[in-house]
Amino acid sequence: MSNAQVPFRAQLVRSTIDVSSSTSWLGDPGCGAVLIFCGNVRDKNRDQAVTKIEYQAYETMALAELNQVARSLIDRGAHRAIAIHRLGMLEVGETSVLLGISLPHRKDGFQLLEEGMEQIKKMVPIWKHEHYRDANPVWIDGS
Amino acid sequence: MSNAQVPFRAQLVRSTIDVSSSTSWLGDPGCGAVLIFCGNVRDKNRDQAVTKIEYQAYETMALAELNQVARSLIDRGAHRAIAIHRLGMLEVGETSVLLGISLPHRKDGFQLLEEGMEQIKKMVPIWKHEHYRDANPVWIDGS
Amino acid sequence: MKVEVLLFASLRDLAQSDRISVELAEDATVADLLVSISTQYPLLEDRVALSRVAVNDRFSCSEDPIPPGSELALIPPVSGG
Amino acid sequence: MKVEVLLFASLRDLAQSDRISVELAEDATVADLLVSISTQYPLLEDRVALSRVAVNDRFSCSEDPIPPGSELALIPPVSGG
Repeated sequence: MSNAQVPFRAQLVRSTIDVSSSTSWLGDPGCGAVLIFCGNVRDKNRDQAVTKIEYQAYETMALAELNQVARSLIDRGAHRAIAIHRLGMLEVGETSVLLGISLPHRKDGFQLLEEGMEQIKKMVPIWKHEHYRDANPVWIDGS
Repeated sequence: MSNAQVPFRAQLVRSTIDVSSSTSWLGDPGCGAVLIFCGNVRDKNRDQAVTKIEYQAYETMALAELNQVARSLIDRGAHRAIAIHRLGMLEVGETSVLLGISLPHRKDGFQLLEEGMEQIKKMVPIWKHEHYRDANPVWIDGS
Repeated sequence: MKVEVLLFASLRDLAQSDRISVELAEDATVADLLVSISTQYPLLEDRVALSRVAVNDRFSCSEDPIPPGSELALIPPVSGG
Repeated sequence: MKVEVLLFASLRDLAQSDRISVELAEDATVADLLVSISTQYPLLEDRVALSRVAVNDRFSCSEDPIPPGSELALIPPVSGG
């Protein structure tokens, strides 16, 4: 852990998520593997043409849960972990979530990254308000 | 496929691998998931302190094999794939290889990325010449 | 006692507010809170059935008590990421 | 016939050259090439045993023929990535 005291980081942001600064932060001389997942806004969902998506959060809890996801990745072998979620209105193609880890060897990284994303999808109180070309916006919250 | 005609790309480079330009290239309005693996030079291998690593390639074949890996990821569901390997002398912490894919949904992405890295590690004719703090450099080629 | 419950997403739109006020017995549990919301805000009932309750930024279980002064929130199935 | 074989990594250092010249029968296969390299360059023998042969930028099999004019390379276990 050379360039940060705490090996995990979580953020809620309202502007573009910068993948290269996350990649730099994940760098660690003891780590041969850096893995990054970006979730982007797709132009289609449930056969509807999506034009944009607004993300709303229960912010204090979302940040706590994102921190928890990042911390749990450290507990399971990552040397560094970063979880960032963007809020507000996003255009198609923009990144809504970034999850990144670094670890000594790549072997366990892929599954760890996947499990981290599953945790985010299940536990972090953030909701999409999808806007469509041909229909009224809909909250995606089990409705 | 909006911003490129060929959905896969392979490169051998001799300068810093830029993760953000790869991420941009991978962006596709139909893809909700972008996954990136970076292999970095570690400060240790086989209990030796590593100071730097030189990568040597059989260049024509390495490029052909990298292309083959990227193409096979498209065949197996990625909408875009990029494989970049750096050659020459790298310092600890620098990125030697980047493999990135984008696909509509994240579900199959993690395993696909892992399999792509396995292919690179097995098939692409590139070799490390590891330099150590306390010993002479060694070619890592089955010796 | 009277408690406030934070709302999000479709619940917020339905209630036309980011919070509701709910009357509860002093020793109410999380399960009692869900019943009380459905009774006092029938418009929300369908979605309450799908939702979890967070107490002070943490997911709770049905049998958990509701400590006075807690921050309470109704969490429908999340869709971030 | 006489063919050139490209060398890399430790093989290149051992041979002190990036290629070697090998005498082969006209109908030689990849397996024959490996035997001939070991015979004609005993210094490389140990590592040849671990190596594959690429013919025109592709990994070959032992029984493959060696078409005249092919680019040949000896590929020890790779370690890129």
